[in-house]
Amino acid sequence: MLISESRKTSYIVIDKDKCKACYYCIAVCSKNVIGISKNINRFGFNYAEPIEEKAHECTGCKSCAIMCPDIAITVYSSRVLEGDID
Amino acid sequence: MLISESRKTSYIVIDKDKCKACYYCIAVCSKNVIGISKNINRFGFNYAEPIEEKAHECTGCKSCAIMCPDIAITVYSSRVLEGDID
Amino acid sequence: MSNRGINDMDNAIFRRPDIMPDRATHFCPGCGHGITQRLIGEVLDDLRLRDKAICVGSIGCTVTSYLYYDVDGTEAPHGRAPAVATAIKRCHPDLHPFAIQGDGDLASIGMAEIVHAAARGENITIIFANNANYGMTGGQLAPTTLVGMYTSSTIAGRKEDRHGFPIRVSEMLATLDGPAYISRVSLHNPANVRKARKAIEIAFRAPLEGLGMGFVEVLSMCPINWKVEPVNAPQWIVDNMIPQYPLGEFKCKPEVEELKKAVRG
Amino acid sequence: MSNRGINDMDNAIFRRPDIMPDRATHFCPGCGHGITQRLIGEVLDDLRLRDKAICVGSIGCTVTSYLYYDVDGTEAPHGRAPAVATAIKRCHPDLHPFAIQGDGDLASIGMAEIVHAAARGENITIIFANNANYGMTGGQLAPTTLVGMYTSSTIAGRKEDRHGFPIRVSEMLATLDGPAYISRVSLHNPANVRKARKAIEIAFRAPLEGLGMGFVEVLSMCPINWKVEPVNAPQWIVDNMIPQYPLGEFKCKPEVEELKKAVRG
Amino acid sequence: MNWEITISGFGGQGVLFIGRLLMEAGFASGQQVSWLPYYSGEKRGGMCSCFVNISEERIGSIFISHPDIAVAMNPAAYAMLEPDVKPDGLLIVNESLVKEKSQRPDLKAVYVPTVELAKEVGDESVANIIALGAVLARAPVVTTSSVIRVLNQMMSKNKPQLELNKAALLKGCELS
Amino acid sequence: MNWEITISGFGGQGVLFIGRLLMEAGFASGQQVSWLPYYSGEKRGGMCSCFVNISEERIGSIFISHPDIAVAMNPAAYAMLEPDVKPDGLLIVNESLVKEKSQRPDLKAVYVPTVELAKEVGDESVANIIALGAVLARAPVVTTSSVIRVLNQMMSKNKPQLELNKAALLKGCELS
Amino acid sequence: MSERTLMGGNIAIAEGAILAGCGAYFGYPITPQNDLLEHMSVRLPAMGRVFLQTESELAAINMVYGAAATGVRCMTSTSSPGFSLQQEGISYMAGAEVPCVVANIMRAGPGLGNIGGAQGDYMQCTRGGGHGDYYLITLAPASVQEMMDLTMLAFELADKYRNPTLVMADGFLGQSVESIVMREPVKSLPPKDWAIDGARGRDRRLINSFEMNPIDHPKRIRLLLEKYERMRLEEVRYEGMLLDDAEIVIVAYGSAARAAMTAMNRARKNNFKVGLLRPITVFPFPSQVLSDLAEKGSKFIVAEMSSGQMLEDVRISVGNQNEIKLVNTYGGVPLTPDMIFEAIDLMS
Amino acid sequence: MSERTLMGGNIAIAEGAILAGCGAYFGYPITPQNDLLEHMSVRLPAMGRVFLQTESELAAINMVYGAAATGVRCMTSTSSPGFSLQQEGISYMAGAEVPCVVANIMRAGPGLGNIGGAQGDYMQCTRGGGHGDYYLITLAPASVQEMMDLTMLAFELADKYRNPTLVMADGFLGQSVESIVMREPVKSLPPKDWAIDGARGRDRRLINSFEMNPIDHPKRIRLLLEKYERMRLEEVRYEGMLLDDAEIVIVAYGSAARAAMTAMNRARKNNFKVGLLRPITVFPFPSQVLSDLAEKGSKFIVAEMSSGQMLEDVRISVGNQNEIKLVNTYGGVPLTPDMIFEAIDLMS
Ligand SMILES: Cc1ncc(C[n+]2csc(CCOP(=O)(O)OP(=O)(O)O)c2C)c(N)n1
Ligand SMILES: Cc1ncc(C[n+]2csc(CCOP(=O)(O)OP(=O)(O)O)c2C)c(N)n1
Ligand code: SF4
Ligand code: SF4
Ligand code: SF4
Ligand code: SF4
Ligand code: SF4
Ligand code: SF4
Ligand SMILES: [Mg+2]
Ligand SMILES: [Mg+2]
Repeated sequence: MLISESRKTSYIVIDKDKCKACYYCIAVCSKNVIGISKNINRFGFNYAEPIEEKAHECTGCKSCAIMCPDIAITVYSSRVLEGDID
Repeated sequence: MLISESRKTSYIVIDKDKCKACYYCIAVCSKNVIGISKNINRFGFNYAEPIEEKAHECTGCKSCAIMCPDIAITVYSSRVLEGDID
Repeated sequence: MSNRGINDMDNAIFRRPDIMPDRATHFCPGCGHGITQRLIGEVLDDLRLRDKAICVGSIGCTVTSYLYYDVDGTEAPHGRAPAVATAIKRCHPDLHPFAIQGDGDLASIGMAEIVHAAARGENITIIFANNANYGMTGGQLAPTTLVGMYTSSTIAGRKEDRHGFPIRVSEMLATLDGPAYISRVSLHNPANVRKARKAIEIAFRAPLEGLGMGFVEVLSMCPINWKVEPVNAPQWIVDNMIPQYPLGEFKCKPEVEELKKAVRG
Repeated sequence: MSNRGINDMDNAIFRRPDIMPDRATHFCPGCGHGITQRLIGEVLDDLRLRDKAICVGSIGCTVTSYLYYDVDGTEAPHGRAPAVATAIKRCHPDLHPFAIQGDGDLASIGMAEIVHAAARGENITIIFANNANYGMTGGQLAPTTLVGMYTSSTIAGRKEDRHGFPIRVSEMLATLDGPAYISRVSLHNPANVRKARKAIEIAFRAPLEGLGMGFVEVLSMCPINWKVEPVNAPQWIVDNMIPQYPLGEFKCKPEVEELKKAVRG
Repeated sequence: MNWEITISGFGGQGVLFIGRLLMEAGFASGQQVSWLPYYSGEKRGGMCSCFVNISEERIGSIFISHPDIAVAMNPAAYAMLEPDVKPDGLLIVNESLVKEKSQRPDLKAVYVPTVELAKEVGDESVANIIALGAVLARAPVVTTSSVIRVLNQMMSKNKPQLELNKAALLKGCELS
Repeated sequence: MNWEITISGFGGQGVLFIGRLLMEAGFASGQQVSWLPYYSGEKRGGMCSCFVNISEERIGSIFISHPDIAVAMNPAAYAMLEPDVKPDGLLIVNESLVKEKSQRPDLKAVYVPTVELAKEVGDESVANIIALGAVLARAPVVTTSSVIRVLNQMMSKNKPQLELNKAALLKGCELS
Repeated sequence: MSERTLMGGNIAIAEGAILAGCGAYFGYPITPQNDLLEHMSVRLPAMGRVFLQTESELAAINMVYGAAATGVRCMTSTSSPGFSLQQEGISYMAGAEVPCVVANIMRAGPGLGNIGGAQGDYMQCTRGGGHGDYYLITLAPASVQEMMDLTMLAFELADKYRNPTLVMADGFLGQSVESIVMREPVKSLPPKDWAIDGARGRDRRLINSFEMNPIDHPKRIRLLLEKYERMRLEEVRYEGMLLDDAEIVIVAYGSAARAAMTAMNRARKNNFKVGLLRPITVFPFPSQVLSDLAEKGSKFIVAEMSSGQMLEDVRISVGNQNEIKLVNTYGGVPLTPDMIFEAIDLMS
Repeated sequence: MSERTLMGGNIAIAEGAILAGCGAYFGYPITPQNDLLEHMSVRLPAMGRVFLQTESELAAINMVYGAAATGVRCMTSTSSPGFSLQQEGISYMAGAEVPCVVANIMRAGPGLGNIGGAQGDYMQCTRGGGHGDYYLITLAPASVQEMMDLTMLAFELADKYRNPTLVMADGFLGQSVESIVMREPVKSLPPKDWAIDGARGRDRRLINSFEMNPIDHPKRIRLLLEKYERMRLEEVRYEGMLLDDAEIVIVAYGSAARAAMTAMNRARKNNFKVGLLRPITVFPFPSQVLSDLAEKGSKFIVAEMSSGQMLEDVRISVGNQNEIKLVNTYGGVPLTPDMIFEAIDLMS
């Protein structure tokens, strides 16, 4: 196994059943990672969700989670191994 | 009638039945006009009273009255005519 | 010589204010409240307020303050004089309610009412008689009691850690935008009583002009509970109270500065 | 290429505080109280206060704040949380009572209790959630309502002459000797939420060290009663609240300055 | 006749509003009316009901335990109301959210996909009005036109809103 | 025997104190006792009374309307007490302040110039103790020595004060 | 004839007060009466009258004291916890003989309880409430119309007796909407030759509840007690329905009386001889009519949304010879016709 | 045998509390109970317990709430106007089931009234006092000894029922001095497995009076009501004197009962068959014993220092068959044996 470098990437998970659709997270994400779901949750809200195509741009800055009044967002940091594994 | 000059003199009257014997008046009179009576009033206090021999030294500064919590003191000012009246 | 020095005219240069009926007070010997009540009486006379003034008694040794003025009067529950006065003024802008509140009354149980009346800028006059204890109930700890001071509920003296710190009410209220005039005066000697008289007059004039609350904190003798001879009580103020409660103006709206010019003394 | 970029380790760098059970809040969308409650949860975690903390609910939208922490809790009558917390601390110096009080609760009906708990220097933590209105009862005028602001009881906007002036509580309490730490923070963006987090931690640490009350005023979104979309509520704070309620520290005892060094962020 | 009507759902589903419309229409028709909102559970996100009496005579209880007409806008409302509706009563069920079907043979139960129908007329916010239409279609409690007159008055300043509501009402009525 | 005693005067005349001495002495003698202060009028400068029961049995009323023994230290007290003393009762009148004389033939009224006598023993502040002495001399309510024992205890730290009080007590007793 | 209109119960209190010439309102928000306060915040200033949202219920009641002392008709409204806080102030007003109106829109207690309607403050309202010997006329509306009418009456009675007067309604009634007939505004308010409105050209006046002189104080109280006696004689109000042949009399007030009416009608359909006695004044309580009914041998059902507080008044009135049954709810739960009907069924 | 000593009534409450293990006192000065507070200010800190003079009676009662919630035995004391201010807090404590002791040393009301002793808060004390459905065991001492003993009992009962408990005495009794036998300190305090004293090694606990869930709230209240029912069954206390052959029964409590005793003794000397029923608990009221006496045909004299508040309880207990006469004073005037004797004389 050859690991050329390791890089930190991040992603978020939104608990849709806690989200109340204030969209603070969307407003503060400089990477536009988050969007509004077409679906509604059990409260009847169109909850926030990471936009699939953008998800990888998440920097793990935590801004969204910090602003979320409903503790709906968890931010993960992953160490991504770059290189070839055989 | 020849009036050579007119001079202001002053004196105080203490309502002995209002006096509660705090003696603030005595403390503040720079002319030592006021003393403690040997007699007691209806409250049972040895009330304050102008000392006869000193009464004329009153300057009408009003300090005693200003300090009296029981409004027992009235200060009078008299214009005294000096000169000979025939 | 016999006819020299005749008084041709006796003129009272200091006498009981007209508005104060000729009755003895119920205060203890040397109680500062008597002086404060008289000063207010002088202002009521000078500003000709007999028809307008409403004396709001408030619970403490000044509860029956209304007995000493020939004006309409009422009696607020303990601490609530600012609320009662507020309503009177709001309903009758032509009347002028005022209250003498003790430090227990105003700074303890009545803290919410005074802060809010001040914040609202009610056009009323509050004279805050600070004697650093609860006089009427026998000299217990007040919010204004000095650190180390004996009271009947702090017999070993007020201790910061157990009883907290004295509140400087004037400074506190001065952080609000509502009051027109806030000052602290003392009754410990004639010169200061004169200043107190002046402050009280401003505290009446300002709300009369619709500029907001007039508030004067009066450091006031309570010899009986301080356990000092009355004659030593004024010095007790100088030694103990003024260091904690500095005299001076804490708030004076610019319009009030103007008003001051009209005040004698 | 298929085996490139494998996550070998997923590490939550931001997650629900351990002390906060996994339940939804009852707050409206975008309510600042949710953020405040979470920040307190983080501090409770960091300072390991599960066994010591007592959450004193106080009447307002945060009344059931105790539902969101796995710590002992109680519920004070409207405005009285500082009194309830005082007694808990006095009887159990090893416990740590804290309360989130609304601006109606703390600055209106509870004014006397907060001033006195502060003046006594009680070793408790008070988080003052200022949203410039009475959220729970439907958005009426609060003592902190801004001049000109619409509320359900001032439909033409707050007017100084009729409704009085907003009270700057932090500035007012800062005139007292008792509190260890007083500061005002805002929740309008992540940077400020971070500052709020820090202030709240200090407000817990200071009384835990016996230095006196820790007090943080939090400018907090109430989109529903401000009649703005949640997403616009943070800016509403910037535009309307901060001018009247400047952010910053208003009191910090020297010993607290020391403590600060231990606080992360 | 004394119509007793209970409408329940989430706060936010417009439950109080359609009750109010019924009351206003009844009032305009010269009937005695009463309307009572009732919140169970947390104010926010909790259950919300309203009780409406429309009657020829002096109205007794303002609280209704056995409605002639019930409207269940969500599952909790259905669970609460279904057993209580009077025999031969009418139960309008918001089929968009409630998946159950009543087993009571003595009930006239009507299942209305309010959200979907509301979307059809243009906006899901008028799902409640759809349900109201369904009531009017089945029970002569007040006339549809009397409700429309109330809407006309209330929304005179907001034409699009008015049209949307009218459309929803008629859509609901059509379902018969 | 149940002794009912009322003592009245100005606040400041030591009325409560002599009541307390009586009670303490009665208590020390193994009797049932009660003592009740009563303020009429303004607290300051107003009237002050105290009611003392000294009894072999369980004591009923702590308030006394018809005393066996009354001490009137000032004119108002005299006016109040004189009509109420029990027939054959004892009324001690502070002659220094009260100029009236009782017309009741069924009373044992004793007029004591308390202030003057107090001055004789050294200080007018013990006028009340003179009056107490007068009580003890006329009524076997408690013994003089039991009162002296109480004084001894109370004033053990202030010898001159103690002596003054004892002297006054004996002076009062002498008057028989 | 006057126009009919739809109105909420709390609003009807506000409008009734306005019609009665209420010149000042002081209040603090509390559910379920916020709409009353909010309505006043718009209406009174528009009419040049005084509205003030106060810092607390304590401040509110004391402002009412101050305003009322000057002779202005004035009021506050609150709900149970707030009402508890006002007891000292109300006691002061009763002592000082200051007329005012206090509306207590009751919610479930004790403590914070919940915001459901309730009738759990009955004892507090009908026994004075605060410290000392005093009573307040307590009016218990059972419809939105009565919310208006009895509020207007409350102002009249307050002035007539120089005493605070209560309007006591449960939160359900406060929140309900019904149709009402609007009343005419009161044209002339009674003169108040005791009010402290500035001692212009007359002797000064005092409004207080304290007598330095301990002899005068009981005298003063005696006058108060005589006043309450007069209320007991002159101010009893109630509505009787189908009482003539009633074997069972339901006693109920407020929205419980509405449920009772439905239950009674249902019972009559089932040939039970049931009547309804609805106190409109709960102080003074209609004791005489109840004791007369008791004489005739009626059984009684007391229907209330409390643990059985009015029950005590019914017991005193009825004595211990007749059967009395309590049907009740508490904790914010409405009383239903079913529950009452069941009790009728069991008793018959 | 224990030592006898002289003690003031208020002091006996304080010392009784200390003996009962009262760990915290919170209070605000008010005549006639300042000596109680002042005594506590010295005694408690000396024992390492908590004393705090609070900013108001409101703060005091809420501090009691907080302290009691942590499981500490605690109390406040006040007098009538202060007691009125505490009703909201007491209601909260009853709702949250927090045990504590409140001593109300009653003075004359209404309003500021005067500082003379009175019994005018009877209704307020015995009917819960604040908003909502709750009751408080109310103990009415009639001697300094009982001031101590019943205060100790109050702490026991408060814990037993998790409910605030009142000691209700008139100001005369509070100020009086009598000889008493000192009691032994309570050795062990009951464990409190509900107290919020830090969730160390256990699930967290809540003390509140609010239920989000409207279904649970009535359940909770039902439990409370059952508790009050148990009190009514188990906690009635009274003293009967010479009741066996009594044709006239005086009902009186507190210092009025002391006057009644003197009157009774005088009456017996005059061969009137008079007895005394002295409620020691006024809630729960000794209704059964009164109704038993009523059965025997007694006449009743209710002697109290109020407008006739306990009279209502006597009426409920006795029914309307027996003669009941009220002898009373108010406004701070003590009730004298003469007045009661006169009533006996008239009634015989
Ligand atoms: C509600 C209430 N609580 C307490 C009291 C008792 N009380 C009367 S005056 C007073 C305090 C007096 O102190 P302060 O206000 O400083 O006035 P002072 O007598 O010193 O002038 C208190 C506690 C009361 N009358 N009412
Ligand atoms: C004694 C009392 N008065 C009034 C209320 C009603 N009430 C509940 S919360 C509240 C004010 C809420 O405003 P705030 O404290 O600012 O909290 P927010 O809801 O805005 O967070 C009021 C007045 C009450 N519960 N108790
Ligand atoms: S901030 Fe939280 S609650 Fe708001 S939209 Fe984003 S995830 Fe939802
Ligand atoms: S952590 Fe930062 S970058 Fe990632 S989604 Fe949240 S705000 Fe956007
Ligand atoms: S100041 Fe006044 S009260 Fe004091 S001693 Fe002098 S005259 Fe008497
Ligand atoms: S007026 Fe001045 S000089 Fe005259 S007695 Fe008074 S203090 Fe002395
Ligand atoms: S106690 Fe103090 S404040 Fe009260 S009258 Fe006496 S000296 Fe004045
Ligand atoms: S009303 Fe305001 S403060 Fe209350 S939960 Fe909603 S947003 Fe938050
Ligand atoms: Mg003072
Ligand atoms: Mg708020």
